[in-house]
Amino acid sequence: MSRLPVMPDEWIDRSRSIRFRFEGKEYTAFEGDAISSALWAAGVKTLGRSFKYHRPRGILSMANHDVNVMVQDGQRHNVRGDVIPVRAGMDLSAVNTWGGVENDRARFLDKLSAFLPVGFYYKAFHSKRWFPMWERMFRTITGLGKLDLSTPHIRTAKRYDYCDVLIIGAGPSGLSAALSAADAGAHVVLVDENARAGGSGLYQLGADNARRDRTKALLQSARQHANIRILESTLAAAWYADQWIPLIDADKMVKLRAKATIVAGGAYEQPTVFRNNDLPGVMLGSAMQRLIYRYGVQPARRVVISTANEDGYRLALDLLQAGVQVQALADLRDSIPASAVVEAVRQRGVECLLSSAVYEAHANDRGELGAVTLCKVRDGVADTASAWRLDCDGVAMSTGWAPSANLLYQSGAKMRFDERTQQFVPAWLPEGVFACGRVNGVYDFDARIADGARAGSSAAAFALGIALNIPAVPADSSRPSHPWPVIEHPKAKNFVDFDEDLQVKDFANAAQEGYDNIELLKRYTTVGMGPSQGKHSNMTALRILARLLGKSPEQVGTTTARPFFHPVPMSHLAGRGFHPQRRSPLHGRHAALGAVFMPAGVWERPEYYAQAGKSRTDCIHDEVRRVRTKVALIDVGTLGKIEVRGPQAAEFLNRVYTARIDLLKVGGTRYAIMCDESGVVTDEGVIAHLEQNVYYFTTTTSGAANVYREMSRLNAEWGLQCGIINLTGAFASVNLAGPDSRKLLAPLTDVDLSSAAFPYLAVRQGKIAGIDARIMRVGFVGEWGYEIHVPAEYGATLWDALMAAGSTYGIGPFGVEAQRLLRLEKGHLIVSQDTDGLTNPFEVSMEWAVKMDKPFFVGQRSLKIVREMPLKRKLAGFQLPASHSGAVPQECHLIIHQGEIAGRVTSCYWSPNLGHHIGLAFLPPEMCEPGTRFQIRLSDGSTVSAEVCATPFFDPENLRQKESA
Amino acid sequence: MPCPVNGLRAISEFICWGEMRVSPNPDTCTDDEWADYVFNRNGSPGIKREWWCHTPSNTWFIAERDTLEDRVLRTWLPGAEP
Amino acid sequence: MFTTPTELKSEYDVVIIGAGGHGLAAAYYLARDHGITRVAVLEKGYIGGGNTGRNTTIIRSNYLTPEGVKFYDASVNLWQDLSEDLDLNLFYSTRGHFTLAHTDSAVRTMRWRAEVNKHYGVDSELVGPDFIKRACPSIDISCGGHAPILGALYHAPGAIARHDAVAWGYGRGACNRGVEIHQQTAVTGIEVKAGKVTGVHTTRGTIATSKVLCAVAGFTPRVTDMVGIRTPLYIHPLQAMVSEPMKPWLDQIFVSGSLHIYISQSARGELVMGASLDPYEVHSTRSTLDFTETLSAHMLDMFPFLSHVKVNRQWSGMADMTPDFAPIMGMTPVEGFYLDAGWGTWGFKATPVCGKTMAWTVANNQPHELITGFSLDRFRNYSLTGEKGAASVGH
Amino acid sequence: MSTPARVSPLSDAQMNDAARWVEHEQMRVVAAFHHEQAASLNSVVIGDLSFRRRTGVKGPGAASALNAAGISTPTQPNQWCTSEGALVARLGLTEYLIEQQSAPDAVSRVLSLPVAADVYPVPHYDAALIILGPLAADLFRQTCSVDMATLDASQGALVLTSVVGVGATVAAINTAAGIAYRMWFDGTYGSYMWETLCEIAQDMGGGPIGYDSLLKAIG
Repeated sequence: MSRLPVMPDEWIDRSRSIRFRFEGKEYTAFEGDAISSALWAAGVKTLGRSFKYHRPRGILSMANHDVNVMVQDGQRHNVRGDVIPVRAGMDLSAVNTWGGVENDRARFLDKLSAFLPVGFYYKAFHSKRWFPMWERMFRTITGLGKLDLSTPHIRTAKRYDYCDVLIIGAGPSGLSAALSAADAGAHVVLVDENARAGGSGLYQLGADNARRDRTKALLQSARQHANIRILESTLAAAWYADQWIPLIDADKMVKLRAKATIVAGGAYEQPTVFRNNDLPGVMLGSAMQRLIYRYGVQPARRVVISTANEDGYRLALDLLQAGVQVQALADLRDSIPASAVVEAVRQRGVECLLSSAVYEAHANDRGELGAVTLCKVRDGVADTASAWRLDCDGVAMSTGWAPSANLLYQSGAKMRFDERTQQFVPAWLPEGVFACGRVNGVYDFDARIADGARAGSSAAAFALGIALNIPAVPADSSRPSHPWPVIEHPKAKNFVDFDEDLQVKDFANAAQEGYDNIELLKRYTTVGMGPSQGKHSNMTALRILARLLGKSPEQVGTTTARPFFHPVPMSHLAGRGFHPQRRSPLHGRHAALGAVFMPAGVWERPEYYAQAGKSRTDCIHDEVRRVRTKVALIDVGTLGKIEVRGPQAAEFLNRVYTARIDLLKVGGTRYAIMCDESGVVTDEGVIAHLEQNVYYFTTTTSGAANVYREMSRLNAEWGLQCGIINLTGAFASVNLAGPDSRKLLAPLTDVDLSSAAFPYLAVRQGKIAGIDARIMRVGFVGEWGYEIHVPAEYGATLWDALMAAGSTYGIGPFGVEAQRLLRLEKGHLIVSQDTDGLTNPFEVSMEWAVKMDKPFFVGQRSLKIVREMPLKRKLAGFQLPASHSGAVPQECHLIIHQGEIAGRVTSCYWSPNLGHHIGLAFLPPEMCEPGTRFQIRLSDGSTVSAEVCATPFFDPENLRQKESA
Repeated sequence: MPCPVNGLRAISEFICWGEMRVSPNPDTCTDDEWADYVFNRNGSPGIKREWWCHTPSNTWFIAERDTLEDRVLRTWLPGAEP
Repeated sequence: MFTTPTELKSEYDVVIIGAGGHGLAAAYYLARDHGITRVAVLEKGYIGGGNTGRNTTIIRSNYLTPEGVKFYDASVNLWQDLSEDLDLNLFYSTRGHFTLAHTDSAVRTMRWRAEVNKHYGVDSELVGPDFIKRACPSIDISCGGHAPILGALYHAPGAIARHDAVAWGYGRGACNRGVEIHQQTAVTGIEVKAGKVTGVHTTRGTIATSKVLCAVAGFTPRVTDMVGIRTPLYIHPLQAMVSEPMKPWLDQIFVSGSLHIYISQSARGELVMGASLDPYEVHSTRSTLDFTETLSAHMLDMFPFLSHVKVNRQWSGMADMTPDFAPIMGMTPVEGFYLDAGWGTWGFKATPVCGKTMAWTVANNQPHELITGFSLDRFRNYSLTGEKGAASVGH
Repeated sequence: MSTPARVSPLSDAQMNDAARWVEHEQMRVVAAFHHEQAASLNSVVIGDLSFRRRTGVKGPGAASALNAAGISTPTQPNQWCTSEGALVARLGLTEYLIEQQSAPDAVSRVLSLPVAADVYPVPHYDAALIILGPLAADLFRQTCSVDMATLDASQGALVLTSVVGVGATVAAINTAAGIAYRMWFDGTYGSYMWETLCEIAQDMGGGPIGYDSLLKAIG
């Protein structure tokens, strides 16, 4: 092919030529060329291979529907050649070929096509024995592009944006809509997926400059309008509830929130269905016009036009002006209304045949278009007697359109089939959604501009909540689409869906098999399931099915259109990918002490503190030993911390916890559990009665957010006079534990630490190292200890003070693992490790913490029912003999009794203080007697014998937490 | 979703607790009535009153929502039904 | 091929509501195993148009409860011969299934599941990061540093299949045995006299019958309302999306509970991806942008090289959830009304065994032994079947 | 005993880039960052104001209690005003945040409010930022679904929303350097928030700003 003289609005910059490679050969292009236009200009016509039969394919639409021209561009695969601009140095290859486009070794599949009817794979290769082997073969030839596993994680700057009126499509009707909306005072965003705005107004000209000038005038005013932002090369990828529309450009997604949306996306030209309508050289008429006016490329030298509307004649004039020889113009219609355009074509001596169509295209020796057979055609049936052959290197298909209505469908619009335009048009549109131009069934050029003005002012009126007088739209009598652009052929290869290589007969077969409604047909034939999502195939498929069933397209109905309009890269959707993370105010201190962190929900907590040359276990056991023999410090700041104050604070807590909070004296604390309405244990914590009507309590780390939220909801319902304050982030808290903890703390605080003044389970407020602190004498780990809560901004200062003062006592930090072991020695359970989603308090021997005699608490009524039912299981302590060596039970290993599952281990550790393994397990109640022996099965199938024993395992009388006499 | 206090916000700022349900009197109802209240739901589509929470402000409110169309009809703070 | 029966008869032995995989499978086994062929399957839309055609086709039996494991294992066994059985290629493709654990509590749960699975002869094992890395070298074990993978439950029999074909195969098999499938036929009411089902009202007239099987997933509450049965079912949308086709690179199925994502690569080369349920009740199949954003972000944490991969299409289905994440199957307080519901997000993999056990239950008017743990009255007796017990959160 | 040191919830995150520290209100504040450049002010800069004393109250009686203490309160929910040298922000209907900016000491007045049945103190040991510069609203467009450009500083507009996934209070204020945004959020998200916002700001040609330059900018 050759480049044409400079076109007034061409997208290419002829002053800047660039070099790139395709299939190993080097080519030259101009800046602004699409990959396909550059190759076409260089005379390359076979640009890709088809999905199923690997037939050679060329340009179809030049409008982002050419899915048979997908190339691999380094790490980017399935790059669409018809729209992606060529860049200098690109090294491209066609996807889905075996050994290149030229001689694709998979092209033999085309010869087999007769044996590969639609759905063939459902009927073949399904013996249990052979399928796996066949599947491997099938998978290797499927799948288009190749993924490069070294592609980096790309983080894009995703953002939000806002406007009054969004207009999708910057063609004549969209531009006109933008102007009238903006003039009415609306802030308008006008997007177009093409590299330049203007749409068909700048390439479907029929050699008529008036159209171009009119469009450019509109574009000019839109560009200058203060209220209008024009975004080119930007795709409106979908429509979501509340008018959220993702706008996709080369490097990011913008989530636009519009008050009103106007869909002015125009229409896609549809292929005429005849034998070999897929040969390189056969393309849509609009594709030829795009080549001419956007890229200055001559689409072919000698063209045959297959048409059924005025656009085909307009095309003829555009081709003639571009120096293309129009061999013939075959019009499916039996008669055509007189028009200036038609007259002009006749006067240029173009042979115009009525009731005619291309019956078959013929390939030359390169497998590309070389000639066509034309026939008289009645209702899709060719009169082959009238056949005559004509050499040509281009066929233009210009027999009809389908509306670009995907986003309208997504918005919930109801569409009806309009007989005159032979397309679906909006019958009802949701609030704030508008349509204009071809998608609205308006084709006449002036009518489209008027329709845009109508939609523009309507949308502005809606978005701004003002009244405007809405301009009328002149009647439009054009008939752009032919009801049956399908030419039957005994030898088939008349393609309906180019993505999936579907021919007319495939639909007849499917319908015959009983897949005779549009959804089943779509799924069975996979029509419209390919990357172009049926933009050029759904309408024809629907016409075919309607005919097979003797129904109207209206009765058959369309399939649902889902996001996205065009495929969207995952990196655009993902954006930067935020991962909120919380850190205790002491995080820096832990890091400095060599903490090994473990994730705990959104938190990071020190699992243990690493010591040079020591194993994880040794480090943990050192920490344990320090707690039992000296003094140690753990950060418990991730626990939920909540305050409830007010006259009815006690009443409130009485209702949410199972314990009697109302009996808790000022200065006292109490361990309490919380249930849901079905009586399942959901959370636990320590409640401190700080002052009259002031309660401060902790929740589990993972429960904190939900507990606070649910408490707020409950009080929104109950309306008790109290306030709930979430202090989880506002306070830092540490647990100082060990025999020396009191000696360490005494000099730092003004609080009297004597047992008399500050007994076990009491809470006091005072200063530690000058910091206001809430101090509880509790000990999850079973040592003399203090849980200290201070304002978060003093956390680090407190930590430093305690560590400094503790140095003489050999203080050190301890982590979550050591704490888990220590609490297990005391037989304390951990909610959600030693309980699960169905555990009730009775199963974990918490009767003492559940006051059934209270008037009410959440879960009480259910527990009354559950209490009457036999217990299915109980949590019991167990130990392994000190002599035990070898593999050790782990959490969730099963207890096997008489060959059946009898329970499971929930916790198990080796206790350095007891010298043997201890654990907790769910067992049948009858097996919970201390001394009962049972079998635990390990992962390798071997069993370990364990013995039920009483808890606490260590210091059963809690002597260590009491004053030694 | 229109929060009665904070106005129209992206749905991602909210969590839905579920339909408002009135419990039978725990002291007088039968076990079956209570189990029905605890477990059973009104699962058919329709216009329902649900608890919603605007999480950044921890504002709980009631939303009347058509669960078929996923359309919010109105919202109000507990005890302040319009 | 299907036959489309022209007229709706005035009486059938059994009426099945819903021509999805479950309903059609039940019809097929009623005819094949129990010789009951005077059966009408009523479908308000088209065959397999509900969750059968919307799910992400993962098939596995690595559940937590004994009831679940035995049940789904029976299903997997049926699956393996189903293509030959139905004389239709279902693309049943054994891939191996990883359920990733990113927290120590998740590791505990995976061990629990593995041990229960092994006890019932199901091939599952708790594996470490090295094993995962060997199986799928491209995976980022650290998940971008946000949620390092600590281990996984590996279930070798995990498979995928072509979802539509399952409905078609069962439908065809049922038709060939005399069952009538009536599409575009909606049920408008069910007649109950003295606690017994006596008939069904449809948009095409009334049918007399004494047995009705309800297999309509997300529409179940609307049908149970017709017979006045209360259930714990609540309907949340479950969304999914599919990428453009690409050459095969992912053999296994990966599921991550913490990241709420799962992914497999179909025979066509598309990546089929899903996430967890939408967080509130909706009775339509709308799609949301949030879903594609969150899912993509998490997916890139696990497989960073998917950055340029394009998402082609997203869709949604209505999942009928239960409080304990186990289904509701079998008899109901209304005699002759049988329920096959509560399938939430895992109904597809159970299609064959549901058909078989529900057919048995309908034919014998007593629950099949495999489904006794799934009866509706467990919610009256506070004896839930804790599939959700596995889902208890990390500490 | 000397008054103990306060530590900003952002200090861990600021440590590496901090060039010089100063002390305000017993809290170390970064006076200047290493990679700070004047040009940033033409884009968007982020400053740490956590050192300012803050407290809060909520409850049906909160407003009248504050007024009784001589502190005026905003008339509308989600609005701020200044009173007694403090910024007084009304969060929702009945909750108030009080941040001291200059004498007299409103905060200690609030702290010593008499105990009442319907007034509940809400300690604010949280993180406080200022986001400043012509691209400030743009920064929020990448991190938050609320259009901050629509907040009218002269009306004392503020919003409770979610920024990079963290609950935050954002108020629009007028400064000598033009419109700016104050932001308060849970300090345990401090490192994450600071690192994330600074990274985005740097992509936009801005970044963190030390207290010295900040003072110069906003006076």
